Amino acid sequence: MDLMADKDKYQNDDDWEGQEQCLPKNASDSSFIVDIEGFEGPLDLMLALARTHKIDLTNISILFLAEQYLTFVDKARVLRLDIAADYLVMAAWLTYLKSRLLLPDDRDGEEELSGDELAARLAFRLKRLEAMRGAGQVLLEGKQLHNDFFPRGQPEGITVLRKSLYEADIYDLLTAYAAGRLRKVVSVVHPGHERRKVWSIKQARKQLEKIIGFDCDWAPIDSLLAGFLADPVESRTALAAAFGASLEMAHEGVIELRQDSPFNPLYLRRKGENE
Amino acid sequence: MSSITDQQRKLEALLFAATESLDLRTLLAYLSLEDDDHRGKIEEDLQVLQRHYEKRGVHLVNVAGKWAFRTAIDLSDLLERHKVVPRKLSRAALETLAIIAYHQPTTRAEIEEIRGVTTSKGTLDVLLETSWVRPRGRRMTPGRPVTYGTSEGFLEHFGFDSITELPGLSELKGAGLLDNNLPIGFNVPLPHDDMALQQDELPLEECDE
Amino acid sequence: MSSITDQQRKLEALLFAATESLDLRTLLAYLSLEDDDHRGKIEEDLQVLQRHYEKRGVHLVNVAGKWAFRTAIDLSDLLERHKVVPRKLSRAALETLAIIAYHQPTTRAEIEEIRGVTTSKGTLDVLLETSWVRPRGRRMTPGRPVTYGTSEGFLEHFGFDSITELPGLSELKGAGLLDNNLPIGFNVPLPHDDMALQQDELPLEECDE
Repeated sequence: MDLMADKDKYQNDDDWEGQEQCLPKNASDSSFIVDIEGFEGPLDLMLALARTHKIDLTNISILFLAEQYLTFVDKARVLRLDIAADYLVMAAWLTYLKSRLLLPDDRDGEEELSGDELAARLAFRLKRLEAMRGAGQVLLEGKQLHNDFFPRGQPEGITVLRKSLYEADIYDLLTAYAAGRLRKVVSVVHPGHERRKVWSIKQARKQLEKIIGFDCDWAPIDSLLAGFLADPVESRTALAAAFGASLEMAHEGVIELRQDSPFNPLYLRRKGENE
Repeated sequence: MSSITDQQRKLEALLFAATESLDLRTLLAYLSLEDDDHRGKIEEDLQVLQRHYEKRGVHLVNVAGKWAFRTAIDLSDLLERHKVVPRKLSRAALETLAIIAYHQPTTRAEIEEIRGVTTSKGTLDVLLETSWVRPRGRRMTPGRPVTYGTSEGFLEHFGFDSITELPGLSELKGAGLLDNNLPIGFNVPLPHDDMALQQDELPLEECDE
Repeated sequence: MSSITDQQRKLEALLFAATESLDLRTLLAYLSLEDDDHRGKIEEDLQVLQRHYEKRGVHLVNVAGKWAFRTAIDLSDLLERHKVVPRKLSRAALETLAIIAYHQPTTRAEIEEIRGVTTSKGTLDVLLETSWVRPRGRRMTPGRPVTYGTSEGFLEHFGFDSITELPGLSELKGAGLLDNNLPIGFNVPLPHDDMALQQDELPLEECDE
């Protein structure tokens, strides 16, 4: 199997020395420090390992890469306990992958992916990340504005002068006028300059008592009040108050009221002792 | 196409990217050329460039010994883009305009008395900006308040021949714009926008001493 | 000296004076020309100008469908002192930018899946701050994640006419590396930064209730 051949090949030139900035400088050195924090996640670590060991991601040398990863993480765990969980998750997954790759595939017809497919998927992810990393580098090295080419240093600029064009039509105008005026009229109460003359019931009774003679003859209320009804403003209040007062007086038994039928004149007379 | 030397290209790029006008000494320094030997050559190149650009939309100008690219002066109008933005008048402005139209000549205090609220300065400014409203003169009352009226522009915009065509009480009522339970004393005045000042108006300038 | 038409002078002046690159529609508006009738003529004039400037120290370039004058790239050394030293993007940010550019529209989860590591909020913020990256919309999947893409600023900064000019795009595509799944399917999506949302994208605001 190709994989094993690769593995042998890589084991031969197994040199950790001075390969990557973040990898241990010397595996045999006792001052060996695994700086796992220098890596941005398990994929990043794997890419670094692949570079260190010159693993060609296009070949299925994933098994070898997995072993390198597991070794690295193991060493790191010996020295440091605080390894981020995702490195450990990846380690567990790679152990599983290893077993799938090494054991004969006897899971025919199962839905699970085969070891080779899992390896291919991992290889793809690594290649994709590597490609994106390269793309970023290419972008960075490409021509950039303000660095390789420049815009004009003193652009005069094009100014946009905004002019407002107001819109309104005659309907708007009239509506506004009418609404404004009406609102004002409604909202403001004009107290009249002349105080309206209002008769109180008490006042009316006083008048009635004065007017109603002692002769005990029926007299229409209009004629009794004739002196006050000439003024249209005063007539209403006088009549209303007098009517009220007459009801009061009738209730007290001072006078009697008579009306032959609705809307006919109302007659009053003093209730005399002659009854 | 006129040919261009390498030096000229460099000058072009330098002057284009510069954030200020550049004098000869600065240009020479940017080109890493020792002073006086190249002075004459660079000056010549600048003149070649100046000639090249003189018929174009961009000119190479020399102001107070400093060189810079400038858009051609005759095209300066092009750099001012006029944009007309349609805007609606606010209700307050519309109401104020209507009051000015019907009650003109009228003062700010009168408008406020009719509207029942104080009129912000902005409202009158907006109306003056529409040029439908104009200050007419000053009322012959204490404080000499400015009187406002409508302009010819107002008549034009709203399509009236004369201000007397403004609908009166009965038309407003007919149009359903007025409540039928009108209070007594609600009337619509007869406006007039004669150019000539009214008897109780003074010219605007009168009080400006 | 090559002759120049009035229209070409105006275009020259506008593009020189503008603080940003201008598209055809804006140019037409500035020239007060109604759209489509003059479109072809203006395009022709722009090409005449482009040819005129191609040997000079300043070039007329068309980036992201917009026109602008820029100094010739080969003179970049001369303009050393104008160089704006960009805040260096972290490796994580650069990687994320590349993923967004090549895989757009893409979500944060997809970026994390490609990078194999969670993306800190800061990384995306830095990219949004450069204004090379913009939130586009929301993916029509559970959680309605925001989709990211590149902006016109990205094209302008890196001098691409369109996103399809991204370096190595076809190679990456051929290798299936732009597909988010295993390269079993052959339908490899091309990145696109169209303003219009994709079929599986919703407007950003949609979920903001």
